[in-house]
Amino acid sequence: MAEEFDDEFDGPVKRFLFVNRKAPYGTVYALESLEVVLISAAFDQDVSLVFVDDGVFQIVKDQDTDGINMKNFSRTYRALEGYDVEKLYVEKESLDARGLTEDDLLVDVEILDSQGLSDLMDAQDVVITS
Amino acid sequence: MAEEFDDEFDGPVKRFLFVNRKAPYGTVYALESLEVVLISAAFDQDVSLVFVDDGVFQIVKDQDTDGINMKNFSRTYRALEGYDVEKLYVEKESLDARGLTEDDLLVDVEILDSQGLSDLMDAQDVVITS
Amino acid sequence: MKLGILINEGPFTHQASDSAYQFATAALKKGHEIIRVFFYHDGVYNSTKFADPPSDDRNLVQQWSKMAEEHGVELIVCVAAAMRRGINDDALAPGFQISGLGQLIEAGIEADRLVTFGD
Amino acid sequence: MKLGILINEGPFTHQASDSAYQFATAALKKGHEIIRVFFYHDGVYNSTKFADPPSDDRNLVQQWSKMAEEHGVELIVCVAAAMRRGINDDALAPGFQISGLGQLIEAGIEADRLVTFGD
Amino acid sequence: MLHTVNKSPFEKSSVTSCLRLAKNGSGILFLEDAVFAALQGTSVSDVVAGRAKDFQFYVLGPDLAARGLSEKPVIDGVEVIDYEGFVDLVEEHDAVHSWL
Amino acid sequence: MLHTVNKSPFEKSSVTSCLRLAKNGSGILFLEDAVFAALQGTSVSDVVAGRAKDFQFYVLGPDLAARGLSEKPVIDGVEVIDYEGFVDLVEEHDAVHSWL
Repeated sequence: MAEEFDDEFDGPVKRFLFVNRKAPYGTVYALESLEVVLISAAFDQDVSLVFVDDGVFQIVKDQDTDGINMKNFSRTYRALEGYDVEKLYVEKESLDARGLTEDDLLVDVEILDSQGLSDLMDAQDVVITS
Repeated sequence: MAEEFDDEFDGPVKRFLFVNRKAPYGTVYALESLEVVLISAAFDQDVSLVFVDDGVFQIVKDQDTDGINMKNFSRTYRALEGYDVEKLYVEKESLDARGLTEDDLLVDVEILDSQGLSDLMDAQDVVITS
Repeated sequence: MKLGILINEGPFTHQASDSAYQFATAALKKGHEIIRVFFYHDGVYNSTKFADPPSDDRNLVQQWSKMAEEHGVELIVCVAAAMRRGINDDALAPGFQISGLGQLIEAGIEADRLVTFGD
Repeated sequence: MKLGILINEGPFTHQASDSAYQFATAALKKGHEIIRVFFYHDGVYNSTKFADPPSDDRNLVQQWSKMAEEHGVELIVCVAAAMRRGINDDALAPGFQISGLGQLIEAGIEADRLVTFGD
Repeated sequence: MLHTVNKSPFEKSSVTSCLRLAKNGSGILFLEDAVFAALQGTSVSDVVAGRAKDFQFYVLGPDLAARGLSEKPVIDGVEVIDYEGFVDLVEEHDAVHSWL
Repeated sequence: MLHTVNKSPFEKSSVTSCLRLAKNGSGILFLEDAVFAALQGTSVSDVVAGRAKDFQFYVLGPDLAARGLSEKPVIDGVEVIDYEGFVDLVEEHDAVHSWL
């Protein structure tokens, strides 16, 4: 396992990957996973998020949950940058299958094809899914 | 809604359909649904069970749960007859897709094609799924 | 119309209890009667008074309790499903009662429609 | 090898906690170290001492408690996920502790492998 | 019969099963994550659109809105309803079958 | 990377997603309801068999047995293992990705 040491932190820095494959609101996984991501920011690790399959719906613009009386947590994805969580990846094939484009998304992401995402995910040390 | 009255019971008799679409052990739904079916037998209603999609795995022979330390409840399906729950239907297309045949099943069932099952399910008064 | 409602999932992981609550609210508003809400499978977790969600989120347990109080809606928690999941009388929020699975079948018999919400 | 285990589902509805327990048992048997089992999402329901399953079924809460006692395995229940679901210190079975999500990230850092079991 | 489906057609097979086993003439309501099945331009749109003659499709508007999809075009023949409309559908049909 | 999948390929898309996104050369373990993906003669057998050159497939024997499928033939190239074998796989690979 690759372990590096940086200047400010004397523990190992690992590549943490959070895989988001589930739509928001239908289940709580998206919301609770985001809570883990926010906490991970405090540990100075190399954090990446990928949005694949229905996970891409988590970052669709203009979510309005008033009619279902649930908390709209989509703005929190915009706040990730302030936590230095800046590596967000989306699979192009997942967007295409759902009729979505980059313009539908509420945060800046890097869009990769399946092959590119596969390479990126394979290079991680710790993969957290939910 | 169709309501009939029979000789021994002065409440309405309704056609209750229990739809089993989930495999056993991976989730608890099959086990807990079977508990509802057993209770329903006490109410002298017209009870039918259908097994479609992964629900057909609930009644596959030779289940042996020793290796996963979970309760093997498959024998209970054989006991249904003793509770006068005798209308068990299986969709042929669901069996075919899973490489299963009637010989793989541990109880006597009536095998219907999708069209036949569709007609049967449409004629019910109360549909309970899980 | 007399409605029975079956809820198969707990108050957070799946939207089932939320959808059921919105449906029930709309039904009451339109003057229908809800003869029983039956909580089965993980649905029994909707009944615990110890649930303490963040203040900026909805509290489904309290919402159901309030509906029971204001509209006399019966909230029945399956005893078998509750026992194995650690829900007993000491945990019940106001308006919830623990009873047997027969109450679900009865709801199916007595209601004009039984509507199920689950995973 | 040092192992961390993440469990996302409760002890009945999904097989996740069963699979994790069988995996953990096999790992201990082979001489590996389990540095932490972290319970998140509905996984927090694994920790309640009030769970009372039928006598002919396994009792996962007790199994985890016993593993903690016999092998010193740390069982950490996420405080945020537990609060909203009504699990607090009064409910905890022996060996379980409530703590923060940071314990999950730490497990990811310190363990050689983190293995997740869920829905 | 009114059929309800609440799972994403991209993730689970319940939409497909409902379309296979619901009797022609039934109502089918997409709610929760199944609202994705009501949208035009997806990988499953043709499957749903191809059955618009056989079923009356409905989709729950509040669930579309929550997911940021209120402005996306729905498949021709799909009617957008709210929770009160859901209650009306339950009343109009003689029974409800939830595909869980 | 070791990938684990625990959901039925007939009900959920996680097997498909794993096959699309796992890097060639990875190990893929089917457990719980995903053991159905390891069987010959089903509607998904060809999909899995067609990737047997790209991945090393494993299936958890105790989960097959629980479901009454121990005697059913598994797809060529799929190795049946037990929980100790699962632990060995975790040790042999540098990380684990669970497709939930």
